[in-house]
Amino acid sequence: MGDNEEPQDFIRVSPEKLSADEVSQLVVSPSCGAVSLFIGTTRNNFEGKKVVSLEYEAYVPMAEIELKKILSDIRQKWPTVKHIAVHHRLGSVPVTEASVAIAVSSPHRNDSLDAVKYCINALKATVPIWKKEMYEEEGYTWKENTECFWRKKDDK
Amino acid sequence: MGDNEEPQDFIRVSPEKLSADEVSQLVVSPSCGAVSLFIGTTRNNFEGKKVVSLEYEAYVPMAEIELKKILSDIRQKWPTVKHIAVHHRLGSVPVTEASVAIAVSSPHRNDSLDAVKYCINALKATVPIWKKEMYEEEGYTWKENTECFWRKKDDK
Amino acid sequence: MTCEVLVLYFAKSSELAGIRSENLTVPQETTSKELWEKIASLHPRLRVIQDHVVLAIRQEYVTIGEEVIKLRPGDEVAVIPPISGG
Amino acid sequence: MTCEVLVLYFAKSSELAGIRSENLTVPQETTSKELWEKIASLHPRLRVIQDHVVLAIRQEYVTIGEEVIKLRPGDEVAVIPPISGG
Repeated sequence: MGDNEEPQDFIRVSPEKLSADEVSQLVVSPSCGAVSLFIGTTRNNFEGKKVVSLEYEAYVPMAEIELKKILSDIRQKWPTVKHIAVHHRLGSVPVTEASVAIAVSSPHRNDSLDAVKYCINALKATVPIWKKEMYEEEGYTWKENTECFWRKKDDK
Repeated sequence: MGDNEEPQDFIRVSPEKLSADEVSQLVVSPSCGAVSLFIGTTRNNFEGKKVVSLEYEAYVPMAEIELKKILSDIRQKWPTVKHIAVHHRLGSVPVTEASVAIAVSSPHRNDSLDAVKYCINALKATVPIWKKEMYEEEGYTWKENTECFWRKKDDK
Repeated sequence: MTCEVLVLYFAKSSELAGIRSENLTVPQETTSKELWEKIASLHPRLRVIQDHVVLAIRQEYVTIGEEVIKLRPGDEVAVIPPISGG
Repeated sequence: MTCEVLVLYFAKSSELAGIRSENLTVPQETTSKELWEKIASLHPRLRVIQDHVVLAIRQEYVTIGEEVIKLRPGDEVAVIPPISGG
């Protein structure tokens, strides 16, 4: 069947620009009928303030370790998942450009669709990456994901 | 906010090759933080038989009408969804190439993730498109989606 | 009262009928079952999909049954075997 | 017994401390709370994130509390404010 391909994980946390085609091509497999993707992009507004970019930084080696744990969890939960690619961009990400691109292949679609959703939720909860939102007027805010368990509960 | 952009629908049912970047770029929006995608690709096997390609045909004008209905349903169910692109390829689609590419943008990720899943499920249930699976050995099979309500229940 | 409609065949129905389209003269008021019987009597090989086929009249699905259908000259009637897009 | 570890600061914790990394001499056996107190006493502005910060010891999360931590020379200790990747 040409299906002796080993499942592969592709993790990248770097300043490189992201591409839907690139992550999609990394995971596509002859034995799979489905590729599901999630692309996180910079929004132009937050609570009425105009946003011009997001600035990302990471604890890179630990971010890679935490991503590997998530990918390992995905393989436990969805054993039919074939390849997984997670690319996270660092540095300045202007409005409409991508900060994160996730692609997952699987023989049938529900596994990759569910795995992508799990992956982005877990990434937001556990991977040591930070962004500040840069406003048009002036100033910035360090963001805090609601999924992060040690953030103060009363913060936005 | 630059958010006076009208939501747009992009539907294409044609022999053109599909690209994740193309549908992603169609839907990306300054007011959205999320683009979710699903890409359906040709698998190399079915029940032990080697598949070399899928051959698609469509009742094109009706397929476009049925896709418009699905997109309208998505906008009812997920009012924050911004742009939606559904591209379906016709003719011969070799192994690992894409037959369908769906992209949805939304301010927050859950809406586009859920909308993409709904879209591919609905497409399989209602859009008049057909494929036959071409086998390496010889012969072919007209496929029938399990989601299609008028298929015989005892068929695969 | 009869009228001429355009009947379209797709995928397996096209293979079984041996054609992709034809003009047929049909009653202006009929049921989808009568319409199917007319089509199937012209192309008896279509009987093999009888229990899993629907029609589309003017590009709207109509299941085969007793529902009354009004047809006008030039209307499209499509024979729709189980779909498999995606 | 003490040892020298590398303390890393990120995002808001780096802004508050005014540095991105430094070497610190710390007890080889301590609790994460004592370790945090040592770091916060050197950089009092870090107190503003006291209730929503965790540490990472050798790139593994450790919440601030009474858990005993064993440190070795050269270990990485990171001050991790709430994350916001994605």
